[in-house]
Amino acid sequence: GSNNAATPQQEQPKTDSSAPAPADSNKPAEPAANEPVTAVGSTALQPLVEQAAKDFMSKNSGTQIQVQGGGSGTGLSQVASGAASIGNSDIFAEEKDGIPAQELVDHKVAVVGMAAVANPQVGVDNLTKEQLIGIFTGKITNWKEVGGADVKVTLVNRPKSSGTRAVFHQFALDGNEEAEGITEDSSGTVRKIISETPGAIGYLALSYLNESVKALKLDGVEANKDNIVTNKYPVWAYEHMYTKGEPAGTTKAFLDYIMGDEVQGKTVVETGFIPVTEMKVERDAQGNVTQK
Amino acid sequence: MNRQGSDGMTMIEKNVGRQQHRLARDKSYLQSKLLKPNKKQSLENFFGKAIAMSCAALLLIAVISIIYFIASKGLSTFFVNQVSIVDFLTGLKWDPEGEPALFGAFSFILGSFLVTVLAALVAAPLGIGAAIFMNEIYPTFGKKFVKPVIELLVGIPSVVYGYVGLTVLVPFIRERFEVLGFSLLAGGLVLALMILPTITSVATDAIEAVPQDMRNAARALGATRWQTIWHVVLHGALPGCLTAIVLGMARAFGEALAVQMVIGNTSKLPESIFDPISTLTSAITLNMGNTIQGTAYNNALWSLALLLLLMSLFFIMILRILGRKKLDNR
Amino acid sequence: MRAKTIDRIATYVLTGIAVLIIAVLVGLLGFILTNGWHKLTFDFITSPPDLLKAGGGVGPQLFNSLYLLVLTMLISLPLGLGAGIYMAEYAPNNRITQSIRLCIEVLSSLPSIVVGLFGLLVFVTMTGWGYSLMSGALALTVFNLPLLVRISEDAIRNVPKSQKEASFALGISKWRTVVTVLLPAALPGIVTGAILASGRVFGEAAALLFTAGMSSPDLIFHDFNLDSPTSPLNPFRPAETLAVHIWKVNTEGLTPDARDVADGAAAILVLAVLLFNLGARWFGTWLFKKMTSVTR
Amino acid sequence: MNTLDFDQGNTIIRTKDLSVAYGEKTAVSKISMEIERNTVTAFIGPSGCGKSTFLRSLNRMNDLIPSCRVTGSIEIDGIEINDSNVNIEGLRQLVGMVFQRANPFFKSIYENIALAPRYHGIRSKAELDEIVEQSLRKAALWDEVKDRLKESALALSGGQQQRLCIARAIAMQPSILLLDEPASALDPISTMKVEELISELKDEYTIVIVTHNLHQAARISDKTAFFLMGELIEMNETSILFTSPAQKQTEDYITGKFG
Amino acid sequence: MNTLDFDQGNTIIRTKDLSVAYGEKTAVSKISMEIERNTVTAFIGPSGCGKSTFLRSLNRMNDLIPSCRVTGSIEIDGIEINDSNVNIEGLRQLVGMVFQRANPFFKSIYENIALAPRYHGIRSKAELDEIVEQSLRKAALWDEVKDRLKESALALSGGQQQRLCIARAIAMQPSILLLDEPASALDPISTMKVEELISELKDEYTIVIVTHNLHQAARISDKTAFFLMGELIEMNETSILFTSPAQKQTEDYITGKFG
Ligand SMILES: Nc1ncnc2c1ncn2[C@@H]1O[C@H](COP(=O)(O)OP(=O)(O)OP(=O)(O)O)[C@@H](O)[C@H]1O
Ligand SMILES: Nc1ncnc2c1ncn2[C@@H]1O[C@H](COP(=O)(O)OP(=O)(O)OP(=O)(O)O)[C@@H](O)[C@H]1O
Ligand SMILES: [Mg+2]
Ligand SMILES: [Mg+2]
Repeated sequence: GSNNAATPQQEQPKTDSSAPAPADSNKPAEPAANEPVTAVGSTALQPLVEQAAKDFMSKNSGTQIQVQGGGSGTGLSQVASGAASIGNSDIFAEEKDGIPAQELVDHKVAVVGMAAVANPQVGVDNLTKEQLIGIFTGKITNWKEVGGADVKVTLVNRPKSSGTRAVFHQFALDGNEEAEGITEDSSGTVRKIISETPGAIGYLALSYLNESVKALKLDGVEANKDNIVTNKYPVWAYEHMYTKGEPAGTTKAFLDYIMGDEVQGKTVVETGFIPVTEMKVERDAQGNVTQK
Repeated sequence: MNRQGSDGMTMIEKNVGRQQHRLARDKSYLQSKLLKPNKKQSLENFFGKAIAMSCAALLLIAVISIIYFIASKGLSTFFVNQVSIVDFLTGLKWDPEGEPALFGAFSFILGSFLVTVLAALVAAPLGIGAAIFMNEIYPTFGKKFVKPVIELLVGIPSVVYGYVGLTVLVPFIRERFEVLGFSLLAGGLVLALMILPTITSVATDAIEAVPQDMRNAARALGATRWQTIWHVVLHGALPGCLTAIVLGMARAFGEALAVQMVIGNTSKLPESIFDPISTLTSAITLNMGNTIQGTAYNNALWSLALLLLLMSLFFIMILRILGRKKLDNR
Repeated sequence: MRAKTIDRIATYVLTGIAVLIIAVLVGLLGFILTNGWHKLTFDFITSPPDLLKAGGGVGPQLFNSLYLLVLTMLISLPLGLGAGIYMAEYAPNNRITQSIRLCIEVLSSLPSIVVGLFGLLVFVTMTGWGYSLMSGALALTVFNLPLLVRISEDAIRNVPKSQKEASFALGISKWRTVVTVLLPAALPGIVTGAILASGRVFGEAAALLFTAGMSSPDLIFHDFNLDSPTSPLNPFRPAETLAVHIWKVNTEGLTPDARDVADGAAAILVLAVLLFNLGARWFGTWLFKKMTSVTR
Repeated sequence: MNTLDFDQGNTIIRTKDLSVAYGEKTAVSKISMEIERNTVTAFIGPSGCGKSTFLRSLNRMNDLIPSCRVTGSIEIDGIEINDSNVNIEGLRQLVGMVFQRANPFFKSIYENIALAPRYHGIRSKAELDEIVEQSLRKAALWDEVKDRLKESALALSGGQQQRLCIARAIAMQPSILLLDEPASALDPISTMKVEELISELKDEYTIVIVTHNLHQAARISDKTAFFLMGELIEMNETSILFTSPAQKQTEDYITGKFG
Repeated sequence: MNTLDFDQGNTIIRTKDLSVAYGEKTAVSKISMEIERNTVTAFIGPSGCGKSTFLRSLNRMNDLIPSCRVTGSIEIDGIEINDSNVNIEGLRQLVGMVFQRANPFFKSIYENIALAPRYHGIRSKAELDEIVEQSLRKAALWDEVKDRLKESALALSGGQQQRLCIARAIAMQPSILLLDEPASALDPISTMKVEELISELKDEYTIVIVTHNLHQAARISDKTAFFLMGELIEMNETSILFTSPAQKQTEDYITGKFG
């Protein structure tokens, strides 16, 4: 936790803040103490990066990594303008207008899976894609039309600009336009609303699932790690950390650290993501999937 | 009269001497006092004025730069991205990433307007009523207990209001009226609660400022307490009470996080107060972080901010006119 | 005796309003405090948060909130007072003054999120300070200032004109009249206003998301080197405040006790605001007595 | 409404051991006094001796000062006015008051006068107009303000404001009129008019007036009461009190004026 | 005696065609007047006739009222006080003023008196204490307040407050003292003391006093000026003006008082 992050620094105060930190022998790049790194953007990715930064700093005392939220758009804008060293994003830079994607270097650090989630009382635990599209486009308005209880459907959407919505829109709804519904930005709130509102349906990253809501299977396929790494379950996306040009110095050291086993094997899983290293398929910005 | 003064002069001599001295002193003294450009005083006045003026100027600079910033960003929707202003204001469909992109913000405008008016309708009578209670009905209890509690509530962050609204108010509305719960009503009530302290404290100050003499005069004329309150106290405090309402409405208008949590954020026109709505602020907060600066989508959000600014300006104007009218009746 | 009846009804109605408000407010406070009460342990108040596991605290956040408040007040109070004095005593009655007044009203109605975005552009990016306490304090100043100006102006204007006349008739310059006669008499009003303003600053989240940032370095409380990123007093370090923290754990928190942490933080926030209010109130009265010898 | 029960003898106000304290400080101590119907009674005495305080307790204006405690009895027409069943508004309507400092409302001249009659039930515009005119005439203000009845009362000079306050009290048609130095801000001509008015009103009203002007007291009052340090030193027919005071203090005070 | 420079005449204040208007309304019209050094001049006249307005223009207090326009000339000791090079603070220090309504600062009694001397350069505590005591003594207030100098001035009664304001003006050691009905709220004993004080101060100060009390004017003033509707009707030695006024209006006014 954070306590161990503070302790080593307390033991060797200030003196080494000017001197280069002792480099980890595994590291190809050497972190430089006098170069603070800022990683800004996606709030979904923030816990992972923040935890990784803490561990990294405690291993390389004297380095400074600041992790901030602000949203994927902010992250991409800031990294493109040079205001931040790393831009955290839920989506490909190519998908956003106004970002010089060719100047940015993509580091896919994790994969996030998403599931359609409903109030446990709807009486349904599987939907076909047609049914899901029917529900989200507003053609199906009562759960009994899909074999569930007689309750009205209440849609809980993400904002139009949200990366989660974009992924769900593209891979779960096949690009069909969602009907108007309640719109919430944060996963915690969405989960709360779905768990409390009869007939509510929405979508959440897998890390936010718990017993208060029910994750629905899509065409009989459960949203879990095994199905995602093979793309059997298609509703997933990368978490990206963009740099402007190839990274160097501490930035590179930090990105390397995140891609290393320590983070991929532990922190990524703990924060509810799927390690990008375990993926058996690859997907590009246009959505074309290739086997690795 | 012929007692000896301490230095040997008689009283008369002393008096005359003093008078001569005084007169002689007076001439030069007076003229010097009058004409001496008193450096200290004028410097002091100069610096005082300079300090005060530069503070005001700084304020002006801040305001102008913010307005410039918002306006330049907000107007580029129309001048750079070529969105029609009329479509923007009256359009019912908001789909900035669709093909073609649609920027119809009418539902947000209506939502902000409705939720603010609802909040003011609830909070203004309550807040001013509480202010009257604290000053006129039960001052000891009011000032010692009610006022501090109300002031404390200003400090409660809007996220907490939003959270309480989400966990208490929304389920209550859902169960009581068998509707969704996320609604105009919930937003209005949460906002009313949030602006209540503002309205109450400002109205209290205004009521306190009415001179006690006025109350005495009315009571001495046999006016009941209520008549005194209605005709004299409220009459005198009216501009202050209007200010209180303006401040409250301004806060309601600009409030983002709390409203966003309870109104449902549906960009559809509401048919009743139980329907979910969307406001300008919620549209901004939900999307601002996810959009890229300089894109049409982002600019459109700034246009919403600009609209927000213009709409509060509109409210300020209305209330100013109202306030001036009432003042003339004095 | 119709008037008498109306009077009685009005009294009941007004008392009813007061009771209703108190009930709602006490209910609200009670809700926040009882929900968060069990979290109010020394450990929770002093230890740093944990990102993944249960059991983190809000120590740095609490400190950041207080420090940010102090910074903001240090900047905005003199400015607000100065501008308030200008508006009350120096501003000529002309178009410019009218437009300043309008600007103040507009500024006070700006949504805080917009102020935050303005801060992101100007204080964070243009000055190169990054997410920092100073950026946050300046953004809060922008949004705090109109309130302070209005409050100081009103308080000064509410001082009876005869006070000013008396002072001028003694050959006291305008500036000194303002400082020695008007300000002391206006002080209680200004203090009340400053309390209100502090409350808003303390609870503000939206404007800080983009300026002071959403994370805080682990503070080393014996580090007084103002340049050090871990020094609590360094005004150019990022700082997540309590209110922002509530927002963060509420929305994206992954720890199993996110709800608890938010409840506890909210309770602390309410208690801190309470303590601060009481302190400021006591201080205001003391100052008023000190400066005017009037006991109220 | 206004008519008091007249069969109780000629005393209209009777106080017994009346004391008034502000917190710890006693401002009026154990004053017993009788005031007769349709007379003018003047209160004189040095500044701070409690004249205003005593006067204010006669229509319970002191109720409005939280720290103020009144003990002892005040009867108006045999009715103890400090009893809980007394209608305070009715009392104040019967016992009109004009204060030491002019305190017009932040309203038009017309509204200042019309407010009280309207409270007390007069709605017709014509009737109100009539009352406003009559009251202003009686207060010797009509000619000066008749063309600007709709203007703010605060634009009047100090003296005009005070006369407006007198007019305002008269408009209520009280039975007793308490005047706390009503003329201290008036010029001689207005003062004379007010004094005349007071003499005129004597047949209709019982008048109690606080004044610092001993001449005024001598000219207009039937009885004079001399206060000192919260106590009533002497009360007597005005002519007797001013010519042969019974108390040394009274004599000192009266002659001291011209010492 | 021979060292004095008497050739400049004895006039200290000279106004010429002085007019003062509030917006459209002329309150003082074309008044020319001379006031001599070390005399007491009384202004009398009915309410609203412009006495206060005229008085206030002598130390430029009218500058504070935005709508107020002053035309014509006012010379003090030969210096035009409306000139831009005149030091207003110096002027007001020379020309002390006491207002119709007592307006003590919201400060302690001590601070009320000490404020101006301290502002004008006296820093030593002992000296300030001395000034405070002397001023309060002169204003006949010392005995009443000496034990509570640190208490708020607002706790004093109306009369005490007014005497405090006089003390406050005296503490500044002005050359000219403008008094706007300083005694209208005072009891006779305090009034007498103030009148005595005025006579005493005459050798040191030039005093201008507005009063409604013709007796007071007659008792204390050397010259009296009678105002009517913003005009100066007559100004003369007090003894002459009160016994054989030149103008009919003056006579009416003086006798009207006792009509
Ligand atoms: N509201 C109050 N609170 C406390 N003390 C008061 C209050 N009003 C008056 N006093 C005190 O009570 C005493 C009597 O005051 P009061 O006003 O009755 O005197 P007065 O005879 O009317 O004097 P004046 O002639 O100056 O008006 C004074 O010592 C005064 O300081
Ligand atoms: N601030 C002001 N604005 C407008 N008019 C004013 C103002 N002050 C005084 N006046 C008007 O100017 C005229 C002269 O007023 P002023 O106060 O000089 O009279 P005064 O002789 O002192 O009367 P009083 O004896 O009642 O004090 C009055 O008609 C008054 O209504
Ligand atoms: Mg009195
Ligand atoms: Mg006057």
